[in-house]
Amino acid sequence: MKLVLDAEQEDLRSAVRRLLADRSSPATVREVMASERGDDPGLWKSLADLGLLGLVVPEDFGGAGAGHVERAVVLEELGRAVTPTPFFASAVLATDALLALDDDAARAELLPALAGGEKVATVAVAEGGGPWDRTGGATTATERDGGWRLDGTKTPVLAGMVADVVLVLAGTPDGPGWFAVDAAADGLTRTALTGLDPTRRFARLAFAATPARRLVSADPGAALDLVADLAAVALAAEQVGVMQRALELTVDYAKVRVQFGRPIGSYQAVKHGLADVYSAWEHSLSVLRHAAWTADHDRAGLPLAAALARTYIGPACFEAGNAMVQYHGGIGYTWEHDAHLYYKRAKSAQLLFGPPSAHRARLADRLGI
Amino acid sequence: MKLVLDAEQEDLRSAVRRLLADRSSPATVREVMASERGDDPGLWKSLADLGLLGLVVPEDFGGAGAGHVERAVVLEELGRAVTPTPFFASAVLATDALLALDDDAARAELLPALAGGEKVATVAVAEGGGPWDRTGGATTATERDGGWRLDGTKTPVLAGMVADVVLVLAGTPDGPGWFAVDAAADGLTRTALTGLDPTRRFARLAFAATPARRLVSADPGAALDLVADLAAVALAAEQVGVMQRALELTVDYAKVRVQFGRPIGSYQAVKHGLADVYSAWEHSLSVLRHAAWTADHDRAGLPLAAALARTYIGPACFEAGNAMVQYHGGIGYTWEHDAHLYYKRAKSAQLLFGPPSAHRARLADRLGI
Amino acid sequence: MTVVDEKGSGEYRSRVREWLGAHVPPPTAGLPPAEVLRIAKEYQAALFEAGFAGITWPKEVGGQGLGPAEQQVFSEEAADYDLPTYPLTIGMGMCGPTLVDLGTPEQKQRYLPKLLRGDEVWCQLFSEPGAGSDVASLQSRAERTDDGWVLNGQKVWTTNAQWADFGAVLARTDPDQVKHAGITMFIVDMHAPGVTVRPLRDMSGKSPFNEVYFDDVHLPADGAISPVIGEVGRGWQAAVTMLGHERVSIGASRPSRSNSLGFDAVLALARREGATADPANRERLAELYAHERALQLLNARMRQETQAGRPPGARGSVAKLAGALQLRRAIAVVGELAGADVVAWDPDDALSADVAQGINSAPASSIAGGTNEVQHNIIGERILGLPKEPQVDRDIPFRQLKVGTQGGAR
Amino acid sequence: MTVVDEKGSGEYRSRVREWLGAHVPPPTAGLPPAEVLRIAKEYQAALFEAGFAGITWPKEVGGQGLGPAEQQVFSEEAADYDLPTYPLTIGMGMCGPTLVDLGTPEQKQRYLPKLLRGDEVWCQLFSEPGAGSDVASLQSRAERTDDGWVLNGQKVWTTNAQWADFGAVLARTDPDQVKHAGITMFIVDMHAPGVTVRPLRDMSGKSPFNEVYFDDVHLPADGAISPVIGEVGRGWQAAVTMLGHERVSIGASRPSRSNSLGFDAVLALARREGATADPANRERLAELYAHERALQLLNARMRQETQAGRPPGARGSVAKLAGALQLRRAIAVVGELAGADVVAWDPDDALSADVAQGINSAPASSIAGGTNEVQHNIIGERILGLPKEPQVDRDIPFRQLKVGTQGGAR
Repeated sequence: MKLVLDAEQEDLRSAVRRLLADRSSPATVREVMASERGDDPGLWKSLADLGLLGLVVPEDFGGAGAGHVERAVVLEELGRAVTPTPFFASAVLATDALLALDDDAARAELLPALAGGEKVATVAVAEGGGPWDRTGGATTATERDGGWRLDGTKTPVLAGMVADVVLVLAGTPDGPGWFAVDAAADGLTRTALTGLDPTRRFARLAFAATPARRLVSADPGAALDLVADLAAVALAAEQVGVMQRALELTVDYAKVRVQFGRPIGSYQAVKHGLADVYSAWEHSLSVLRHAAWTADHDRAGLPLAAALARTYIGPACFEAGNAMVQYHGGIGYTWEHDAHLYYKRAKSAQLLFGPPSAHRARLADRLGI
Repeated sequence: MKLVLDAEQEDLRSAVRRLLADRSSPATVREVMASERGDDPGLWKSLADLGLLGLVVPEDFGGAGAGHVERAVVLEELGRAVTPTPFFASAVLATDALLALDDDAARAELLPALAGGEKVATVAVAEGGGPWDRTGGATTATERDGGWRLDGTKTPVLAGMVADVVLVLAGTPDGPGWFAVDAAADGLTRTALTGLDPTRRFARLAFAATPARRLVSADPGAALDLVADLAAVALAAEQVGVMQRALELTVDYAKVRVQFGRPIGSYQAVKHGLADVYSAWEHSLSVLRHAAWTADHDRAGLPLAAALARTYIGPACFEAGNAMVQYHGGIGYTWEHDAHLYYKRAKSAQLLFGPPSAHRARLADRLGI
Repeated sequence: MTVVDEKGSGEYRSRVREWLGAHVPPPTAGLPPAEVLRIAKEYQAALFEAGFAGITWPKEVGGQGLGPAEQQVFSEEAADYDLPTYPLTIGMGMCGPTLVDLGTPEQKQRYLPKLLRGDEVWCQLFSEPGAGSDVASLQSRAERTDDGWVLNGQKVWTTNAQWADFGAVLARTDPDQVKHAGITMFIVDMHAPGVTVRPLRDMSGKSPFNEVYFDDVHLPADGAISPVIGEVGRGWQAAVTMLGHERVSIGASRPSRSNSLGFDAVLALARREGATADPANRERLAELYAHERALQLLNARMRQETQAGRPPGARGSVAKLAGALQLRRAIAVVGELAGADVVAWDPDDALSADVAQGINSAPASSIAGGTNEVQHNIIGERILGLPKEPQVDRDIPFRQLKVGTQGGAR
Repeated sequence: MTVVDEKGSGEYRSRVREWLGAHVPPPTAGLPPAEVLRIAKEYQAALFEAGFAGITWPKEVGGQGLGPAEQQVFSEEAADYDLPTYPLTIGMGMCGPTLVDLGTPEQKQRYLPKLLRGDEVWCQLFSEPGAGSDVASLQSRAERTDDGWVLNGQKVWTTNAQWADFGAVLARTDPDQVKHAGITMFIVDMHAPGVTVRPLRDMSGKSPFNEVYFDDVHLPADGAISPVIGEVGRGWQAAVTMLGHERVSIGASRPSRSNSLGFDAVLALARREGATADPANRERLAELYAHERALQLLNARMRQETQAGRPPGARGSVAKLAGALQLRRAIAVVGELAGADVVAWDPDDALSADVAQGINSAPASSIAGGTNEVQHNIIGERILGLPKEPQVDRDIPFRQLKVGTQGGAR
């Protein structure tokens, strides 16, 4: 078990941090989140050029052949900068799904395009705010005229408005199945959702006899579990980055903001509150490193490690965002200050894959309780 | 709805506080809790003489004919002084049970003796650590030779070693029934339990064909519910007293204990922690006053108010006990200091009638959720 | 599950109930600001005519000269309504009562009747970018001229400034005094040249507050009516008076019916999400209810004590703090119930939108009107009598103090 | 659910594993004190003979002169055992390492080999009734005599004093200096005339600590071996060195297998109570596990970082604080699972007794070795670099300071 990064991984972090300092500054984030599209195609190209979109994709499919520890480093940095980007949808969810399924043709066709940034993909499993349903939910796939057609509604779908390809879990007569749908397909209606977090976009996707390509999968439910566990690790990385930056900025502010003749960070109320955030961050980082390591080296241990990451880090991250607003006081409550971006990102990340109770329940299952 | 005490009720409080200052000082508490019996017969007589044991007993049965608001005042004071006494078993549980049942003969026979302090009674319903079971649990009553016999085990039974009379809920062929058992009855084995709280004694009562007198009751289950709700109010009163004294003593100490050149109460960590205890006490007191008022004036509202009291006050009281130990530091962790008596009384009170989750569940039921 | 205190009857209550039933307009939320203001003024004028404006204010300034009991009755009856008086709350709750306490006869005569009738709207200008919890570190300054004062500086978090006719403003009049001295409270005409009001967008995306800039604003002192509230150099004492009225004002307010993080709303969300069968959710809902109800009972007890002659005093901070912490508790619960439904939702899903708005505006309760940290200090020091921390800025002339983020390393 | 870090193999590990398997005696808990001490000494002597005592200590004092990697291997292997070394832990973990750092050659030669072999037992005497978190406000005093020093004062919370041969004691040697100066650390012979050791009963009813009284105890300074550790007047610096070893010692310790509030024990309780089917209890257990496991992983990461050359430093406070808070969390969970079964229980119900003992001794973790409040300060100031509070007692001679509850109104 390795819980510390090596020099190469630290170099990767530095490279990504430099890129984001340049292309995802607070001012840019403001601009991008206010745009209609909600992400920055220029940054997307840069991420592709640095090989970051295909980090976990084997070299045969145009990827970097690196691991989840490395991808976690990238996600930490994207979280730090609260970058609005479809990275999580495309380079995490969709990429992991293609790798988890058994469809060599689809892999050969799609993975290079995803890794190269030519296409954006996403995964559509959720049908409402609860945890993912292994059966495909109320969305059904039927075979007609030698092809498959989908009917149903998936929501919320991450990056659903900008995705070129959507990987959908749907019920078939022989159990759940995975399908690839082209964003331009007939019978697909995409509706932009309103969101709590201005740096993260979602859509509702309604399928009405939408033509779809069935993807080969020996065990679609097991594939979903793997995608969910890897997503848990990836999201944990983003959250650790959010926490770390929220803490840094707040500590900096607490050192210079004077009230009643002293920097507010000298008061125990603030000092101890920030110490708690720091402690939670140190714990979260340890949990993340362990989860990412298991994703690369101990797949049997992954389900437990992933459930642990969701359970521990979700509330810890939100506390950091909440503390950032609180200890900035009035200024932290304004739209102009960045505190709210961390607060909202933290809350949306905590609830993205269903309520915290679902994660605790899964952890209990995996502990054999 | 009346949430403030009147002058007469305040006078009652003063009288009880004077009595306990005299008869239940910290030194006396130490002595009594180390004694074999675990309570002080002298104090018991004083409580009887002041009419406090029969406060809610109608005057016809030798009581004071006062109400639950008044009894709550007495229990607050007993809690403040962490007095070891069977008051709760006899003047609350058993007295309330006799009043809730419909057995005039038993009332006439027992209530004057309880109010006068000649006898100590208790109630035996629990069969383990969970919430009370309305069916009588695994204890059964069978009619034999014109009388009833009990078989089964009740534990923990408050004041079970010193009680002269035990009121037992047991299953009969026609549903749950209430029975009075003489402590000296054949086939009754009493075992002293070990306890978390040295100021509160319990016993396990094993019945083997123990002769018992069946008590008249139109609805034994409803009677149990009423006894439980009134017990919740009474326990809340005790807890409010525990909290208040724990807070007072800790605030006093925080004003005089100097570390790093300043009284520890000047540090925000201590000051804010004590502010939280104070806030919880103010809330708890309000909840208690409301619950006691409903016990006297709004029996339809009692189930909700009682469940609220159990839910809110249990953890609030324990936090006060915990804060008392914590802010006294090392000295608060010693046996010689009184902090641990408040800590332990708070914890035992919180769990006495089953786990907190059971109280929250009952509150949810009563809210119609 | 709506729980209200029992309501007695009585002639006064009947009159109030009848009048409210006949005169309260439909909720104004969502209407254009000018409409909101017009409706508020109309309602207040009618209230004044009916004899329900300024129930406890003296008769000579247009009030009713009645006691807390009548005020209590009115508040209880009004709790069933969403009153349209939002634009007038600062004037009615803070500026007006302070003028009653400290105003000269001329000031009272000039300002209070129009305030009570809703003819003129007031705002309160205390907070500054460098002076939040530590209001006394304010840097706005007023300098004497031949015919009055000239005011310069910046204020923030000014509720209702956008439609205010007058403001009560704190400014430093002597920087060579220690910080709490040398401050004076003034009445400023918000339509005077040099006053600029800019809406301030909060983190939830709304703009309920303003920034106000004063550039050489003339405060005339040559007429019969002085612009000074209280005395020159005693503005801090005037501010304490006004903040006392604020605390009472916040403490007495009930949770709004439309509070999307209140128990009723959370239970409705739970029902929509089909989440009430799970025992863990039932526990969470019970816990949420318990804290909300305990706070209601605390407020009810403090009202009863007030009527019995024991006003809440600093205990208003207990209620204020508990209300803020309750919102944090509710945020956790709604997340458990709704999961991603409060992360992203269909544009027509008003319930999710309301809950998300609640999540994104909840931090205000822990900051505005004194942060949770400040409330903790008040409880610890003023109620429990715990010693203050060492004061490092008490004895130094304001001119030499560092305030806000001045001189910070970054 | 027991989770341990992966263990590699290797020759050293095999040797350790084999030796431990052959030599660790059965648990000594419950045996008479004299037996516990005898077994500890026998085990330590055998450990010394086998070359596993003082793994990282220099060879010249009897240590093995190896690195943290070997120490880590030993700790990992030993984690499977309940070692009998409790009476020796203060000497091995704190006094010994401090003498390695600060001792004179004569002191090292005299004391360290016997300490390592278990021949002589040590204790540490810092805390006093008036000096808890604020150790430097200690009042015990040592005054020079012709042939050494004479020691007077009272110490509390002294672990292992009941079987100690020597103690490292802090005493004030110059009350005219400010509080952190004028303190000296001494070696005291615990068998010397004037030393009285009294067991101190804690709130759980056990007596793991002592009070120690010094009445005119002579500390001879006329031989070759000085009684002073470090320098006269620099006892505070010596104490900081020793407390650094303490923190490492606490931080490195794993949760005991027998911890009745650890996840394994709580789950066993849940199973006995039939409480694992309730979804709310399942959530509570998962939450408890998550925090325990996160702390284990943090400790594992800090060990890996130490091996990579980045020692934990003040981050030991993070682990110490988290461990204390975890016990509070566990107390809440066991209450939910067991209800009144941990309020009162049959005399033969060992599980309930253990859990209740856990509830009643948990507060120690939030107080001993630095309260939670002090740990928060350390994290805020030494890790995050937040400014200290105003220091009011830095520049005043100790003689003029008020400490503890001296001069308190009651």
